[in-house]
Amino acid sequence: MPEMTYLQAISDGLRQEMRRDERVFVIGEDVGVYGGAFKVTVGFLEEFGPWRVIDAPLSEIAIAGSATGAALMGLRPVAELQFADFVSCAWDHLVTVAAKQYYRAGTPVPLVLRLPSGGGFSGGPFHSQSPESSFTHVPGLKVVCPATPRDAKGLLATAVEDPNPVLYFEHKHLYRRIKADVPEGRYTVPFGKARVHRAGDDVTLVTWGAMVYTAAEAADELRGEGISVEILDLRTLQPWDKQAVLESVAKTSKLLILHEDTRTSGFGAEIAAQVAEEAFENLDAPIKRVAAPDTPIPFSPPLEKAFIPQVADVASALRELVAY
Amino acid sequence: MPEMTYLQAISDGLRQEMRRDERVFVIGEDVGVYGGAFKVTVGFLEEFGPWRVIDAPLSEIAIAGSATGAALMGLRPVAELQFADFVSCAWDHLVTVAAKQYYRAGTPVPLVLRLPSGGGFSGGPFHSQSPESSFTHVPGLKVVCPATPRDAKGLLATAVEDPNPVLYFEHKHLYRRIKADVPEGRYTVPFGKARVHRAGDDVTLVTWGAMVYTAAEAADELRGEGISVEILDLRTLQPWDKQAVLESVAKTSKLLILHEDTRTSGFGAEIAAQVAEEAFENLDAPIKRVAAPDTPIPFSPPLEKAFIPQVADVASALRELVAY
Amino acid sequence: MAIARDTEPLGSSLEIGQLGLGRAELLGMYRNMMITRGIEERGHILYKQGKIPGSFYTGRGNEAASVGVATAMRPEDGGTPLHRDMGVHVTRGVEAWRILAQYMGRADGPARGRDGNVHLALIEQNLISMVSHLPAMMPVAVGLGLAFRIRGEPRVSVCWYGDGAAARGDAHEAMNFAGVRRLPVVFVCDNNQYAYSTPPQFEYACANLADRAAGYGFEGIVVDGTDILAVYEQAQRAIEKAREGGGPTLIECVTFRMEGHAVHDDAFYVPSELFQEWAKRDPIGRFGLWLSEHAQLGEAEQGEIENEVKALLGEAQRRAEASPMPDPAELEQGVYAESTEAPGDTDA
Amino acid sequence: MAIARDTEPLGSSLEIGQLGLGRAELLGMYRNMMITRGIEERGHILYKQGKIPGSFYTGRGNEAASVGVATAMRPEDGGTPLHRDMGVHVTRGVEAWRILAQYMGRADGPARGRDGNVHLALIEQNLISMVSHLPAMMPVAVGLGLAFRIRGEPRVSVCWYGDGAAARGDAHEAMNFAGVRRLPVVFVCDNNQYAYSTPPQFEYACANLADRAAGYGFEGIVVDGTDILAVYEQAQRAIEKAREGGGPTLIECVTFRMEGHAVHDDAFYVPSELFQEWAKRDPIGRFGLWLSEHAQLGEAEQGEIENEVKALLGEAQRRAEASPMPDPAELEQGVYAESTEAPGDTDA
Ligand SMILES: Cc1ncc(C[n+]2csc(CCOP(=O)(O)OP(=O)(O)O)c2C)c(N)n1
Ligand SMILES: Cc1ncc(C[n+]2csc(CCOP(=O)(O)OP(=O)(O)O)c2C)c(N)n1
Ligand SMILES: [Mg+2]
Ligand SMILES: [Mg+2]
Repeated sequence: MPEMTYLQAISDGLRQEMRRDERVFVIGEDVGVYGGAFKVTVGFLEEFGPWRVIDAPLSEIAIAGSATGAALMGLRPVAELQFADFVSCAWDHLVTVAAKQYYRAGTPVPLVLRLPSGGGFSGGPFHSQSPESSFTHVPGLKVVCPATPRDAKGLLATAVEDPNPVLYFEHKHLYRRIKADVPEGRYTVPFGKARVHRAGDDVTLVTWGAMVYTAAEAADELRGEGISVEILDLRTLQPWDKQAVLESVAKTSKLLILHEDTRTSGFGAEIAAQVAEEAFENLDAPIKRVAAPDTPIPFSPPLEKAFIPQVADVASALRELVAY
Repeated sequence: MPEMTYLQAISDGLRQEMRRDERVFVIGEDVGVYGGAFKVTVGFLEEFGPWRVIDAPLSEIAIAGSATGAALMGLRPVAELQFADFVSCAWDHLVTVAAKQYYRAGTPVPLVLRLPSGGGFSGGPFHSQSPESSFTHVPGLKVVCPATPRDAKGLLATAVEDPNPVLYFEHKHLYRRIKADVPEGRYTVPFGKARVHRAGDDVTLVTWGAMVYTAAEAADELRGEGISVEILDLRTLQPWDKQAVLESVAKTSKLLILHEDTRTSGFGAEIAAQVAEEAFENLDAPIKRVAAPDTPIPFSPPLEKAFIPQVADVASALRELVAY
Repeated sequence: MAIARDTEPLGSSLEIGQLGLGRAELLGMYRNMMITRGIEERGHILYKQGKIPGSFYTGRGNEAASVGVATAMRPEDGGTPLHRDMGVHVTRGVEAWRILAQYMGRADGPARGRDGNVHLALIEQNLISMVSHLPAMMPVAVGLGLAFRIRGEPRVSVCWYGDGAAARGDAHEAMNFAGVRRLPVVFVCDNNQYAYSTPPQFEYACANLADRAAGYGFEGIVVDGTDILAVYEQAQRAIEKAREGGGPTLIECVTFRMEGHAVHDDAFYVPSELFQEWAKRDPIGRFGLWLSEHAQLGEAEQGEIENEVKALLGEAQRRAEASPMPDPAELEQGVYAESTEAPGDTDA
Repeated sequence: MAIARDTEPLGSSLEIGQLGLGRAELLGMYRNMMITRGIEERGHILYKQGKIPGSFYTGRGNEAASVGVATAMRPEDGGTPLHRDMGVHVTRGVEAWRILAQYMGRADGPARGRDGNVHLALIEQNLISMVSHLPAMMPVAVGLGLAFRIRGEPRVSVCWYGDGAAARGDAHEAMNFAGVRRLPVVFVCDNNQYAYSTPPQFEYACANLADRAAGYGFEGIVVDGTDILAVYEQAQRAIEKAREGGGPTLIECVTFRMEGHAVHDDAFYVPSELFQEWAKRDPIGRFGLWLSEHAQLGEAEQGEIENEVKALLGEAQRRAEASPMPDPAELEQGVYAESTEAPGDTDA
């Protein structure tokens, strides 16, 4: 099994999908000659030609909207927005057309939207956001947030096969930082199944995306203190693996939810609400959330560091829970 | 004190603001000659002239965006979108520009966006939505959802005075159905203060908008069964009156959250998450939510009725809680 | 660079044959216009009888534009008709009873009661059901053309929008992208001169919306939208040009919205002279006259057609009213698709 | 209907006085162009030294366009400059050290470290700080013009955008609304012929972006954006026309992006001939030559200006580097405004 970065895994997975199924095409700004802002599609134009690797004008509505149209005609578009932040420009199309078309008209929209998200490199308020939570409130959309190279590739294959609009959030801060063994051939990772990133007994930590690694570092710290943390990586938020969370909470009786997005009405709230309702009798402590504060994500390093949940924040929340 | 419909109270409040402060102007589709799709601004064009009552082209981005620009130059725009559903078209402007401008640049954006929302009259998937929850996740925006004529007028005055972008959701199904005494003069109703719609001891029911009336009917039903329900009308979601909710829960030990918007990641989740964290020791039962199911809001009456939470749904959830 | 140009009115001397339309086709178009209007008139009555929930919209005055364009399309072509374009669905063969069932929120409407009024389209006909948000379907229509282009199919997408909707960003992004890639898309602007209560001078500041085509690198044409033969001629030319790789065209069909925006709107803001003036150009009346002058449509045959349409609509109403309401137990079904089967992939 | 027209190059025979610019103003413009470039060159160095977090953008090649337009504005005018328009801030008097502090994420940058690079503007100068989402500031700029119009003030809003951003819906809605209401807004399209890696033929299909003005009912002009006097002349004409109630103008400044999109981009996709060709038209070089030919700018004075600018930038860098990092304890402050005080309400 070759070792790949998270970015290479996405690129590899996408190339395999395009080789496997000629209905798959990519469209986005600078995806052709340039190979995409993050170089995920380097070499694609040469291999697949200009009508399967489409450099679009700076037009998020046209990109998402025409991808929907092509999907309705039986193609399998994988559209790239240059940064997940710009998905706000396609919000209306996604929630109004793509999300509701199947329910209203019975016509599936097999669309994948690739969204490089997340902060950690002073991208500032418009190149660092984690907008996944907002989409979990929109029935009809699926939301995917891989944390590992292996999942990145396997979830992309699942996304391409899925007959629904799938928002595929790839965390930019993992692109080149995270490397792991990835199967060479094609495989799929199912939606709605959490991954146990680390098993443990004392407290459950539910998270996704880049925060999986922050969680792991915090858990390392606590291991030294004799505390065993179970980390669940949700992998997909819509659908999400409630069962796995409830089972882990039944075991540990304590739950910490961690996300990089801002706190209020983030997807952590939904997890907390459901666990509070369904595991009421199992909880031995209040459900805690560690998330970014309710501000735009700032540019300057000291501010950004204070904004993004850090290992110390997670560790202290875990300690509080254990001590409760 | 004259009796006014909810709609008249909004219209009256808006007219008073325009008379009081000549920086206030309205802009929107068909707000001039036609008086707005719901006739809130009838007579305004005659009274205030075409540069304070601006009929805009069918351009939600231009409406919201130019309102922001005018606000930055010291005016007090009150922009109307014809239906709250169309706020999706202005989403990018609101979350990207209006919400973040003060934090980033220190320049306040005193903008009010009037958004006729809610279902109950077979408006179908695009004329019946309650999009307020989505905006509670966007730091920098305020979210207002009056339920009574008195609050509608007083919260509008507060919104116009507020130096931030305020999304003012007016529930269409209350427009002509709800009538009450409303003070003639100008008054303000503070943001972030819940209203006790009905005091009670056995269970706390937190809601807002048209659901206040559904809640009251359910509470009536339960009164016959000897159960006393405390209904809190949040009135504003951002900021929201957590203190009032925690105090009521401290008294009743049981909480039901009710909203017309869809369940997953709706604002009910945030309320549940916070109460679950902060009132853990006070809760004698799981927090329950009654909300619309995770589907688009359908057109046909039997489907729409099944979609919007009904008195019976609320009553049975309350009974379950009390019986727990 | 193409400049918008007005089309010549089709004089009586024009040979029918030049348009490739035989007498049967012409009468078929006439019949489709009558069915279209008939469905909407029935709808009006049903609405007043309280049988149609919500609001109700018609395309009165737009029958020549909608039927004319749809007649010029081939079955394998697709598109995104709007709320004034019932004639498109009728022409492409959606049965009248299903449309009435849709109005009434019944289970047999194409939207199965999940959506209402003209939010319907059959994917088998490569038509995509519109949303309310205008003109959010334009980028989708461009996507249809993109799919045809990617697969190298000789198919064309037709993209409808209104004079009011033309102000929104979606219109711009859609037309720009189609122009840049010379996609097989024909844009049809139903310019009925009002957007709800808003007249053209508050919607746009150019003389004709077709003028905008130049900014997207394709041709813009203004056509009298009450003259079905003129509409057909331009639509056919544009569609075939697109099919042959000639890229998009924007056809602006100038008509008049002969009723209020919707059933609750009495259009008090429209000068009554305008209604009077445009009533003289009623598209069905005009075409009927033309047919009597040039295609030997006599009173007897005219009466036959009318009776036939009436019968069809009576039967449609009966059948629609017999259609059940949707089952609330199915409310939560079908939010997500289970099958990956390719929809609309009708290429041979 | 206005048709986009090219402007005549300003021949050497043109009397400076005709433009209303004395020698001091001309040298001031030259100096502002040099400061602009100097700031961005310093930024580049600071970036390579690891002192600038995130990415780094410059407007090299756009100095004539940005300084030329800003010089034509009056202090009471406002607008929304973009990421290639540092010359606007310099011309309107933002101090160089604060710009460098902004680059470095320091507390004294106009965005106090909350935002970075060119996302800055001083409301005292009626400029609004840009967001990344392009061209989301266009409707805001139109709102400035709307406020001026509502209050009947003789002020003008200048709305910048790029050739790539022109494809987005916001551009359309903004220009359409401004055209319909004849608002005092001047649109300035910085056409540097690339949008990141995307060349014009994949961005738009008309000959010039200024052609689009016709579709909005106002005049479109193409100007050589490397000729500061040509830019100034057109900007001044358009701004004064807007001030007098003549409505919007679209000025397309044709330039060339002389570097990659940002510091990480080596622009391998740009044919090197293009860089060579456009290097000959360097706006600072051209204006320097013009000044030496027409305004007696000799080597000595030229050297003086250069030294002065260098000193200014050296001092600016020292001061910027002395500026503290923002205090993380303030992270959560200032999400909501507390005061209702009217910002930007500078009318007399
Ligand atoms: C984005 C959006 N904003 C507002 C509306 C409300 N609305 C429905 S139809 C209409 C007027 C549309 O005018 P036009 O495009 O000319 O179409 P017409 O109804 O005249 O055929 C408006 C404003 C809408 N449907 N979508
Ligand atoms: C809505 C949006 N989509 C994508 C981007 C990413 N992006 C940043 S600059 C740029 C190219 C902009 O081109 P142009 O408007 O010509 O301005 P230039 O950078 O050439 O001055 C792109 C695609 C963005 N900033 N905003
Ligand atoms: Mg119209
Ligand atoms: Mg450019």
